[in-house]
Amino acid sequence: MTTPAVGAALPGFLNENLVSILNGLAVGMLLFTMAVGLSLIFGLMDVLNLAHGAIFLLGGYVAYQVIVKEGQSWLVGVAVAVAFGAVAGLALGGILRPIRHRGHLDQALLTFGLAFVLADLATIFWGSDFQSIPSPVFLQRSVEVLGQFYPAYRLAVMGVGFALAVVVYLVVERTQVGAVLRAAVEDRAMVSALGINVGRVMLAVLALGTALAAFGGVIGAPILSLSPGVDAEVLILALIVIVIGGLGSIPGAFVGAIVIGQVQSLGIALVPQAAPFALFGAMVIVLAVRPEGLFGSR
Amino acid sequence: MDEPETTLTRRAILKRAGAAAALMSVPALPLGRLEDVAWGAARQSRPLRIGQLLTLSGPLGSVGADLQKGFVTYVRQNGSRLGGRKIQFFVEDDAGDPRTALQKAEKLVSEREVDIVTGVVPSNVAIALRDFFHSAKVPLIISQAAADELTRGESSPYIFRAAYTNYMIGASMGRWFYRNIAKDRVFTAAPNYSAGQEIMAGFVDTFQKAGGKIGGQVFPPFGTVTDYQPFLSQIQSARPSAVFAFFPGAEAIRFVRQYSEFGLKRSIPLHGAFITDPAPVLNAQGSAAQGVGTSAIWAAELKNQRNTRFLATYERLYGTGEPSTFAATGHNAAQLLDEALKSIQGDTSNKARFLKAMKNVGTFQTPSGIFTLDPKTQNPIRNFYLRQARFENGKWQNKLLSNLGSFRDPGK
Amino acid sequence: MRALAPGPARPLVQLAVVFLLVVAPLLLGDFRLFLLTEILIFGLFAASLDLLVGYTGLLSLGHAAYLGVGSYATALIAIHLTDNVFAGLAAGVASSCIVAAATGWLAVRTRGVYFLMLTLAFAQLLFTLAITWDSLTHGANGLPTPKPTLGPGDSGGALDGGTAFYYYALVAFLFGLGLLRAVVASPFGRALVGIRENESRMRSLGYATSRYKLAAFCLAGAVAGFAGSLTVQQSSFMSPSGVSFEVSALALIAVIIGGRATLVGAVLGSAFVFVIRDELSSAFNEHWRLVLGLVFIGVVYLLPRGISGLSARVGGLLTRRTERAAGEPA
Amino acid sequence: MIEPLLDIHGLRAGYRRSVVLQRVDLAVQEGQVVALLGRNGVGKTTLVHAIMGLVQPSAGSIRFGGQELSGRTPDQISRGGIALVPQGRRIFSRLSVEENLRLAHRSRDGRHDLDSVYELLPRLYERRRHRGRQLSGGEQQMLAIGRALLANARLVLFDEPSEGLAPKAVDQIAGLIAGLREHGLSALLVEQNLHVALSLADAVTVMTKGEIVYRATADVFRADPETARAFLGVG
Amino acid sequence: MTAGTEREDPPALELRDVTKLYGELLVLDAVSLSVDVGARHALIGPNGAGKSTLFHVITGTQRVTRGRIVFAGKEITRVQEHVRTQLGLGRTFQQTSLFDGLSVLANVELAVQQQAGVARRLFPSARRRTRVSERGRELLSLVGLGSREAIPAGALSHGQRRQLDVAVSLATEPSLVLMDEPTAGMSRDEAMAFLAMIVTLPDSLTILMVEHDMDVVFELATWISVLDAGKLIADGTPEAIRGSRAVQDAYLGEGEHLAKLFESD
Repeated sequence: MTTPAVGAALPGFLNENLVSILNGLAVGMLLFTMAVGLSLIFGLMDVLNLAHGAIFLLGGYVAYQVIVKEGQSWLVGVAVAVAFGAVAGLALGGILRPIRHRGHLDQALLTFGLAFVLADLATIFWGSDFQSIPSPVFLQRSVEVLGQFYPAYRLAVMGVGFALAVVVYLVVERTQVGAVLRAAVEDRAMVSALGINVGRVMLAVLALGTALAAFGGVIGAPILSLSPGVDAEVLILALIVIVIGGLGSIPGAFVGAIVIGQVQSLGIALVPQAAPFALFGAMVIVLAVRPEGLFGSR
Repeated sequence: MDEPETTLTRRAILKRAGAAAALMSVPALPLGRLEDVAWGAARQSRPLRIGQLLTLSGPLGSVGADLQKGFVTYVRQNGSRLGGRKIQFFVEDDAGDPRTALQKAEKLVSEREVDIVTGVVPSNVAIALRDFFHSAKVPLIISQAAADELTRGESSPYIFRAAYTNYMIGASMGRWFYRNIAKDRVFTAAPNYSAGQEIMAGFVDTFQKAGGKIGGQVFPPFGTVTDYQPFLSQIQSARPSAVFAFFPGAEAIRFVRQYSEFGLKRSIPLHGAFITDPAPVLNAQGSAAQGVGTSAIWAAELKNQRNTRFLATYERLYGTGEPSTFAATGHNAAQLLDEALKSIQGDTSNKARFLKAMKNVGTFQTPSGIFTLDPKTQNPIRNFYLRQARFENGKWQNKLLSNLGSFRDPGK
Repeated sequence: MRALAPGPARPLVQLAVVFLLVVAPLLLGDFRLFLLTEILIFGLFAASLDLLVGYTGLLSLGHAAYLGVGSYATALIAIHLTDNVFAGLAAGVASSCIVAAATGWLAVRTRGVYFLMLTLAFAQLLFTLAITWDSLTHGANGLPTPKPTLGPGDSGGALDGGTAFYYYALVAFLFGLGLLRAVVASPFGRALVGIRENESRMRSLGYATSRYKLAAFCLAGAVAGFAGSLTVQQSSFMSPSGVSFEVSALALIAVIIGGRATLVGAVLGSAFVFVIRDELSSAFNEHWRLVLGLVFIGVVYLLPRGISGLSARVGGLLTRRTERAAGEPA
Repeated sequence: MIEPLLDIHGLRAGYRRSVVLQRVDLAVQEGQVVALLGRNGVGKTTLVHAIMGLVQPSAGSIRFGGQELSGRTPDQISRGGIALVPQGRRIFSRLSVEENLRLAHRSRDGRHDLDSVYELLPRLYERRRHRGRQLSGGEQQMLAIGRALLANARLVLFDEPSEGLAPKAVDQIAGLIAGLREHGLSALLVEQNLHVALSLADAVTVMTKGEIVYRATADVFRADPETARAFLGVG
Repeated sequence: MTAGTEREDPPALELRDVTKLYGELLVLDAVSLSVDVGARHALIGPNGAGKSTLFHVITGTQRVTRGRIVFAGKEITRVQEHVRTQLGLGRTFQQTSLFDGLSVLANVELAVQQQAGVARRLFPSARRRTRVSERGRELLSLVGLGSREAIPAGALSHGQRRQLDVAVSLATEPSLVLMDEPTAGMSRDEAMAFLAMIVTLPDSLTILMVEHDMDVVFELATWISVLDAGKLIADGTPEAIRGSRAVQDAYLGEGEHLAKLFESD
């Protein structure tokens, strides 16, 4: 039912803003790697992990150490950083354990303190200068997309992000492990009564979530650069993503990440001065209209 | 310009800070060994108390460290004295925050009772401190922060500059840009805060005076942009002949890299102020910075006797790598103070006389060339140099290309 | 019971503390006095956060927003209208109260984690606004402001010099803290504690709990704005860093370390934070955050009631043991 | 007499401050179905939860197959050989029928596997792709029972299996349990519906206010309607 | 259909065709009943009969799908929960809902101050405050907790918590108190002590309780309504209910089956 005028305007808009839209997707996918773990951990354990941003940053630094300082390949860097993230998650689980019974605000406070400590530890090891990881050599070029140049690395991030979203979705929706996870979100005691060690499931999800955050730190490093403060920046963005998408929902994290990615990119392109407000405005509107988020259930 | 960053790793800074602390924490430690101790006692018994208000932590931490290293290098070259007087350092970290800086300034002045304060990295810190030093009547030698207004409407008889103003940085590139890069349809890009606007105003001023025409300007928000793609798209669709840009630190890394990644570098030449400076920024940019020209008040390759000595002493004291331009302005600040003190035999007991000596210190040779303090603005008149980012001897460097000439701030 | 029980022998201790504060200028150098003034002002700010976090059970991560609004309002009044301290205070309190009402209206409808995120988001928004609204806030460069004056108009009785300002700040601090104490001891304050303990029951008792929470939010915002006014009047300067996340975070840390729902704990916690930051910063290099973070974690783990709950805890352990032994037959 | 499969002695348990079970003694022999009767709120579900480890007893012992259960976690107890068909079914509403079943299928070498359960409950096979929340009450109860079967447990705890079901579904579920009984089911059956309970149980236990007040074989109880009225009816 | 229609006073509470649907599920099916002023009215029925839902729609935590609720002559069908409390509709909770961190007295005072209209005051007079405390103590001694006012509510035994819950409810000066399974989880002794306490409450107070313990119901109730599968199946004096075949069936299973069950022996 599009009128000719609209039909003509749409490709024009797309043409002008293609790069912005692509970029919004790349940024969104980066945010997704952060947000999905944050959201899953909250859904399963009722823990808002405010140290998630610090783990993102540390993941990036670890990969920087491996790739830039030690001269190893990207693959090794990613592997070490992801392993680091997983171990950090296990450690976090151990640290949270003694205060599990105290309710989620005390747990949020503890992770808040951890974020403070981790961020400072990062400056001890890697300084307060910004560090950056060069993108893999074969991605250090621009690709022509519909007549416009676009960095190959960002396309790769986008691809990896989408692939990750699909994998996470499939694992959670289609596998036995995912079924355990979904069941545990719904009724932890009943899962336990079926003979499944729920404590171990929660640890695994923590480790997975933090490993994803660390992975996000690695693939984000060539785009964002690593420096103190990046941790809080991404954490706040990821929080907004999951508030918009709905706490505990994977499709929610995905859609929220895309929305925030576009606000960050297309928003700046169209209304540069209002972009920061659009970010928070989106969140405030969602909370006012649908307090449980777009995909939240409560 | 005020927010660039450096190469140093945290560990290196800690190590150096340790060394510097050893140097500074013991009051009146004879910095230059025994011979100086015996000689200096004559003139004034009390050592000169120098407060250093620096940004030593946070993203600008390495700038403060470099300023201080340059300052200490001069002091060591000069027999651990300034104006013949023994000196005592009191260092405070303002973390780049104006409010912290005010508190630390209060501490230096009222608790440490310093005679003079040097340092100050970010412009906003300098602006915040202006009234404090003006009403406390304590001389301040700004060795980095470049906000124009401190030389113009907000000038103070107590505030001197050893570096430059933002205007001068931009202005130094205008004529060269017109002659060598492009004459019209030139685009500018800088963050939307005072340093960005002032540098661009300087550039536009001299560029237009030379006959150039500006095609457009973008000012992305400062400090909140992680991705310059929307602005790059805007520049690209305007099809300019060349771009003159200024971004500090992390923003410079992102801007220059994205400029290359989004394919602008293939067709639109990029030059500017500080966008490939200092070394860590350039290292992070790598090939994206290839060929980018920037102006600076100093370059390691400058062939003069003072520079040779500066480099040698710096190497002896700190070992690794060559100094940054911030080390050079730190060095300038120490020399400026030394020259003024010499003219009054190191006697600061009469403040009016000391201020007058500072104001009229005149012209002297520095590692960065001829340096004149303009008595009208208490701001230097000095040379700027064009440098270009290149890969040489296995590393990325800003190589000296030419002398851009001497520049001054017009003042009020 | 932590919220409602006044300890025994308190008046004597209080009197001694007030006496020490009054004679402090005789004992301290200029800079120490300056620091003490800062601690009092920040302590008042942290105490206002305690009204939300400790008493009402609302964990706010963005309280700096209201401090910042008060600061900017005071700075702008001082620059454009009058140097008078009271005009500045009035502007700070009024504007922060209005902003708190506007943001609180939405915030108190949410709970727990959502509340935390909303307050954080509002504060980030104001921080961004402070940086980008150049014509009003002078952006990152900040606003230098004239010294406040006590008299009418711009001339009379400048509050210059550390001691004069210290006494002014001390009076303001005691007034602010006294107000907060009266509030938490009042039926209204008890209702807030009731909401913290069991909001749904409060509703069933006939309390319109959202309205109480909003009132608490506005009150906390107004006192924060009051502290913001004092901050600007002391430093004669305001910049976006005064609205930054770190300010909110430090206040929260002060409240938790000092002990929730005590008000005085928030002030003690502030003193602790400042001592770590300013005095130990040389000893730990610039890694005072690490030290502070570790202390904070330790407190969350081991001392849910903070420093000020420490002595009570030691005493409480003994009495609780005996009580349990008596109360439970088993 | 050999040691009972489940042997509970002097059990005391509750939630937070309320003690729901005062002092409970109860035994289930191998191959026996014991019905636990009582009005609402007397602590039947708490007893089931205590056996399953979902509530920690404060005193007394629960022995199962010669092993002490108190102090163990629900997953350990489940793996030890007790399965629960909980009150309100508690099937996972967002999981498909098949996922619900697979989740419960822990021991691979037991009598029941997915195929045998589908054979026993063809309705579940028809609906295997549906989400739990799309099932009718009766189907949900079948699923809950199917889940318990897949645990290949030695003892099944049924908590109000007929509650909230249409009469036809009640008959189906009762028929299902009766069929299992033929194959040697050992079970503790908490049931409000006296008819269902008596048609399935070998022995009857009645609970009031956290205590067992009556114990008899099903036959003896059936012969004594006055007792039934006194403990369970109105008045 | 209810006894209340014959009286002249307006009933304390009246439900007219109250219906509640959860999606497709009919939980309450046109329930109409009235509670007389001063009655000790018990609501009983087997599990899943809809008692809790009925309770929730009366207190206002849930909304009815259809029908009307009239309280003391005023329609409250769409009135918010806290307003119902202000109108005089008190309640106690099945899971006792107290302020565990506060003292026993403070628990009651929170309710008293709201009722006395001083809750919003920042600076009430000393006289007002004393009056609040006095009234609080009065209520505590009424429910038999006079000696425990200073200890935290969290340290009370289960039965005492129930007593405190009643005191808190009474502090709202209700004309009608809804009690949700007040003796659930109590030991026999605790239940009897609780019963003795209820008996001492003033006659002007109307009580509507959901209760499973038939001993308690028949000891206390002046009127009983029986709910089964969302429908009101019986409504009458304890004697009438005790003899009702329908009620027996509801509790023990369908009559036909039951008869067979016991006849077969």
